Amino acid sequence: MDISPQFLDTDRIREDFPILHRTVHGDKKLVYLDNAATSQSPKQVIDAIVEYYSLHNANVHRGIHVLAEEATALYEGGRDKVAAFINAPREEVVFTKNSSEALNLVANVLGWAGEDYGIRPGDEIVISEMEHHSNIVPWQLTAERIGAKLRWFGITDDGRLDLSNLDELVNERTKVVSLVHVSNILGTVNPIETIVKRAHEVGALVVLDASQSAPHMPLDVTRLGADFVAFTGHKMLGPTGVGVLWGRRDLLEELPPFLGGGEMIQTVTMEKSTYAGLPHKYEAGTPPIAEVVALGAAVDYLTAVGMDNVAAHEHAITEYALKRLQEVDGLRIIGPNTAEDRGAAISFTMGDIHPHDVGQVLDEHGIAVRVGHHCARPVCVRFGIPATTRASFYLYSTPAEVDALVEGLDQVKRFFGV
Amino acid sequence: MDISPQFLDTDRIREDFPILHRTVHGDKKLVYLDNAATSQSPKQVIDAIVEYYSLHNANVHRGIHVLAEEATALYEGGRDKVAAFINAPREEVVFTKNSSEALNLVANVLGWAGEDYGIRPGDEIVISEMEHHSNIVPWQLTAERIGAKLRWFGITDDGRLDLSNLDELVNERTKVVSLVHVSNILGTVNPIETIVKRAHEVGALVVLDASQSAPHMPLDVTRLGADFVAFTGHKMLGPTGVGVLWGRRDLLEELPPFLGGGEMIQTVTMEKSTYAGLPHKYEAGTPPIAEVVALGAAVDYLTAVGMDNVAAHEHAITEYALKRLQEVDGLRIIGPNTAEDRGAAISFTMGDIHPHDVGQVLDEHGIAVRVGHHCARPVCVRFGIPATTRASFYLYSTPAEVDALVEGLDQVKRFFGV
Amino acid sequence: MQLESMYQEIILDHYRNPHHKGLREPFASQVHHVNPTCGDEVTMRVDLDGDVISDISYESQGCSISQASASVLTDLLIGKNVEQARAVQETFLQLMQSRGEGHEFAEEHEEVLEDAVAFAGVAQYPARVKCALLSWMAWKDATAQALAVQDETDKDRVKA
Amino acid sequence: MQLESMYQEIILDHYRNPHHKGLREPFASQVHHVNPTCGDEVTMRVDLDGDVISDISYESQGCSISQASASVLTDLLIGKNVEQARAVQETFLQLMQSRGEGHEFAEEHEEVLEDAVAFAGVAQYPARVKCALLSWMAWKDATAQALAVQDETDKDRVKA
Ligand SMILES: Cc1ncc(COP(=O)(O)O)c(C=O)c1O
Ligand SMILES: Cc1ncc(COP(=O)(O)O)c(C=O)c1O
Repeated sequence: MDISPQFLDTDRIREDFPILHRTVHGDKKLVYLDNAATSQSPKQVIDAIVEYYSLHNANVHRGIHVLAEEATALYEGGRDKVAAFINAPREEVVFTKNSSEALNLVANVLGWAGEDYGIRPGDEIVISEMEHHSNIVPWQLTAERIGAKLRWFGITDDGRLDLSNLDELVNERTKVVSLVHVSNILGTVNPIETIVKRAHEVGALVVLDASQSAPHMPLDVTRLGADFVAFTGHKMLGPTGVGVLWGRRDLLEELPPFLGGGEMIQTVTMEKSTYAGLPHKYEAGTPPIAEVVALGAAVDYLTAVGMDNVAAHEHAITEYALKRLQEVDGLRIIGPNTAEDRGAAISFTMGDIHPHDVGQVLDEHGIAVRVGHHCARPVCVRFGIPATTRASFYLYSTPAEVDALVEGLDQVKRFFGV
Repeated sequence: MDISPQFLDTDRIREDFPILHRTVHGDKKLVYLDNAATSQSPKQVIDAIVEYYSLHNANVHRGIHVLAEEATALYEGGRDKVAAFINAPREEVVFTKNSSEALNLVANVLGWAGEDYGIRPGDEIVISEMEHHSNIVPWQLTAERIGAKLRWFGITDDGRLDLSNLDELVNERTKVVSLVHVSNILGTVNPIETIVKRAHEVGALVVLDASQSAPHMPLDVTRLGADFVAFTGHKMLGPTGVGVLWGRRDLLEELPPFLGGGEMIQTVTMEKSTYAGLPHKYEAGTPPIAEVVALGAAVDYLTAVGMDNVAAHEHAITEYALKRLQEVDGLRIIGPNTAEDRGAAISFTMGDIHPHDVGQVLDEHGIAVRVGHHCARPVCVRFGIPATTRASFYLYSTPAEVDALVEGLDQVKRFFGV
Repeated sequence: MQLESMYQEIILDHYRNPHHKGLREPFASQVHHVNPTCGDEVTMRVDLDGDVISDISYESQGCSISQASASVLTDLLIGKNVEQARAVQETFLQLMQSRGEGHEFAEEHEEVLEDAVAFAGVAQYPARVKCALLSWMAWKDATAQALAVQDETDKDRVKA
Repeated sequence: MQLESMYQEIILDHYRNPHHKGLREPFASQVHHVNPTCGDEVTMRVDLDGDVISDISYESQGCSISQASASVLTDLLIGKNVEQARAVQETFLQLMQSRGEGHEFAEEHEEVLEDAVAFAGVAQYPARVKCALLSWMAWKDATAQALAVQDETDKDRVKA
């Protein structure tokens, strides 16, 4: 195959990632194609963690000693980096433990909110059939507690959001539309502009689950027009234990707090407390300090490569992978089968061979894919399949890894005698 | 001074802690006495993080490839270690992001619960005046949402829990008593047995904030008799971004879930979801994987030293520090002034010199203490002081560091001309 | 190659030609079990004749391991009395929890496990152990329910 | 020694002998500000005579930096008109945000800052910047409120 100019210099990039040099099952080279589940971290991120604990570790905000000042500067510096990464003011960047907490935060405070934004009995919440469980269950819980109604967009046969009933679905009773930006199972990139336009027309808020977009494409929350955006550190070269909620300042200011405790208060008396300004109002307790510092390093890494370049690389890989995979006999892509408006997660089935068995044989050859419903069971139900095998790529993925996957699938078929 | 036999071999221990070898403000040796805010990590913990990201990083539970199996084994292995550390079955150990989330979790699910345990309008919640804000604000929020009544134990002049009105305060209307085990500002160790006995007599649940006890003494949740226990990784040699909620199995099974999302479900349909078994029911989204692995390493470290030995060491240091500090003219201990039933956090005031100024001068000499209200403002109000200076010790603290503190305080007085 | 240790010929045979598959009447109890991590599902019916397991029928969706496991289960348990069957189930559970020692354990208990010894290799793959156990857990549950129903009926008979 | 760069003699003098301390009448507005990270508090009153700041009085609780800062503030702002005073406040804010460049900035703006140049060293200690700014933020707030009250009164007067 010939290397298209849009491919990144993966040889150089891969040198930064220690784990990509390990072997599995004896001497098999690791082919890591499970990036939609979690990404790997470059040594720059790991070093940031080591340096933090070895030199600067302290609790933040409340101390005047050197370590506390350094830790605070590093932590708030991480916030500055993330804010710049999504083109937001720093006060609008709230750190959570993961995307799931960010989405639960919004679902809860909208449930508790007063007049203006509060979800009331009979109000409607709109999600979609292609949401990750983390953008389904929080809304089910809120809807049930309040007596609001949960509704959802369907999916077309080619894995796109079914917008045919947009105007009926999103209506004057709709209080909030919470939607995945890029599906982690189908790979679909959703038309956010259209949704935002309609939602704001009827006065509904828009929450965007950007867990699969923030790591892979330039994300400008100011231009997107959504009201809240959630994403997670471990999918963007960063550590576990940290997520991000971006929210419009006026909303975050008006809405009630989520978790209560240290850091998020202004004054506490036994009778009553007042809350800190943004973003601290939404950060109760000791924050994920080392994690934010490391996420800052991850953002630096991505920015140095350039998010446009990351997106172009993944687009090229996706294009190549879709082409190669569709040459495999009996393989059916679940999701869009072209690379247009599509992320680099590709789900498929292999005739009657169960994804577990596909994944097991691939693993034996060093190829790490994910199998199952990918925390998006309604999509499997929608397509009448028990599960899928999913290969997902990132900035360090190579066309050679796509080739390895395709060869691996041949082995799968041979093994099960198909 | 002569070294009592109960002191640990701090020379050897300190070798494991990279940060204790750094200097500050030029060539001043770091004297880290801010352990109640956060502890430092030994290289064993830092190495566990590096190894995790460099060799085993993957998302847990859902994968069948090698990395996913390894990461899952490491993560669940961390749970086994923590469970053994507090003598609990592993299913009862839930990982949160910090103590604050653990306490908020309980306050929220008790607010949402049905008949048996649910807090109803008019019910009473009992806390104390010496709670950390993280054990005040969640209950204020829940009480306010539900229309329940928040009540509290007072503090005696010598910094002990005032139990004189125990039987009136904890009564048949009491649904839950949430209490700090060891105060982070006063150092007081509270008489949990007495409280548990009375609370269970009237059918109230007991929540224990063990943030300052789990790191410093043997903690056997089975013997303690409380219903929930919360603590936090970063105060026990572990990383930021992880906390622990232990809960009695029958309660965790019966109570509703807290955050919704991936990992915590059994089956999801668009209409309705069912929830996973324990402990996963309370762990929504990608958990703090590396953090739990590192916390496991921290627990290994503490166990190797022996929690009895840690407690004895700190008792000896506290005894020595209380003696030396009370020799300083104008110094007033806020909290018990003997080492009996007392943790190793010692708060004090220095005549009219504001704690900020005390802390600043100490910092200049390399001595890191915390100043302010230590997220326990009601205690400062109770004692009619704006703030305190707090020195807090851990297993690596030495009598020589106590001496350095006392000398530092002399410098403070000299500097402000007192 | 390690794969062959998991995918023994016996397993692949049962997978390709499952025994006793399909839901049949009569039955004393029916249960539906799901493996939440991967979405495998089984619907299982148990019928009793006194304390003898007269039939086990099932519909299932899942990987080769879970399919083959259900098939082997029916071969092993149909015709046994409840006590014997429970002993087999218990032994199979122990096999699955034996981790590195699967093959030794299987050898020791070959008489009880029969075809199920083929699952010794699966024990080394924690993520797949749940697949192998799905139908066994369903069977345990269904049998307990069938016995409870029988108890009720007996009581009614005594009362009548 | 670095400490002396923060605790200038001027600051310690103002701390030991604060100017204009205590709450006085009359006043056009009163505010209460708190520094949540350390618990420092200030209650501040502002009185206006037209657009001239005729009095600033205060009660406060806090460290030497916050105490001295309130004292210096009253020295600098009492007697100035609102516009001039705001310019001083703005310059002091910039000084506090100047980090490493505090001393250069203070030198450049010595005419405006007068005694407040002594705070140049504080700018290097982010945790203490809030202490120094507490009373200045309170003053800004109180003055805005006093002007709003004046506006209301003027309108009432016009209406009457
Ligand atoms: C007694 C007590 N409770 C709760 C907390 C809160 O812990 P975290 O900040 O890790 O949530 C702390 C520490 O800050 C504490 O000392
Ligand atoms: C689309 C989508 N939303 C939400 C999540 C949840 O992220 P986390 O597990 O970090 O909370 C994920 C990843 O698992 C995802 O892919």
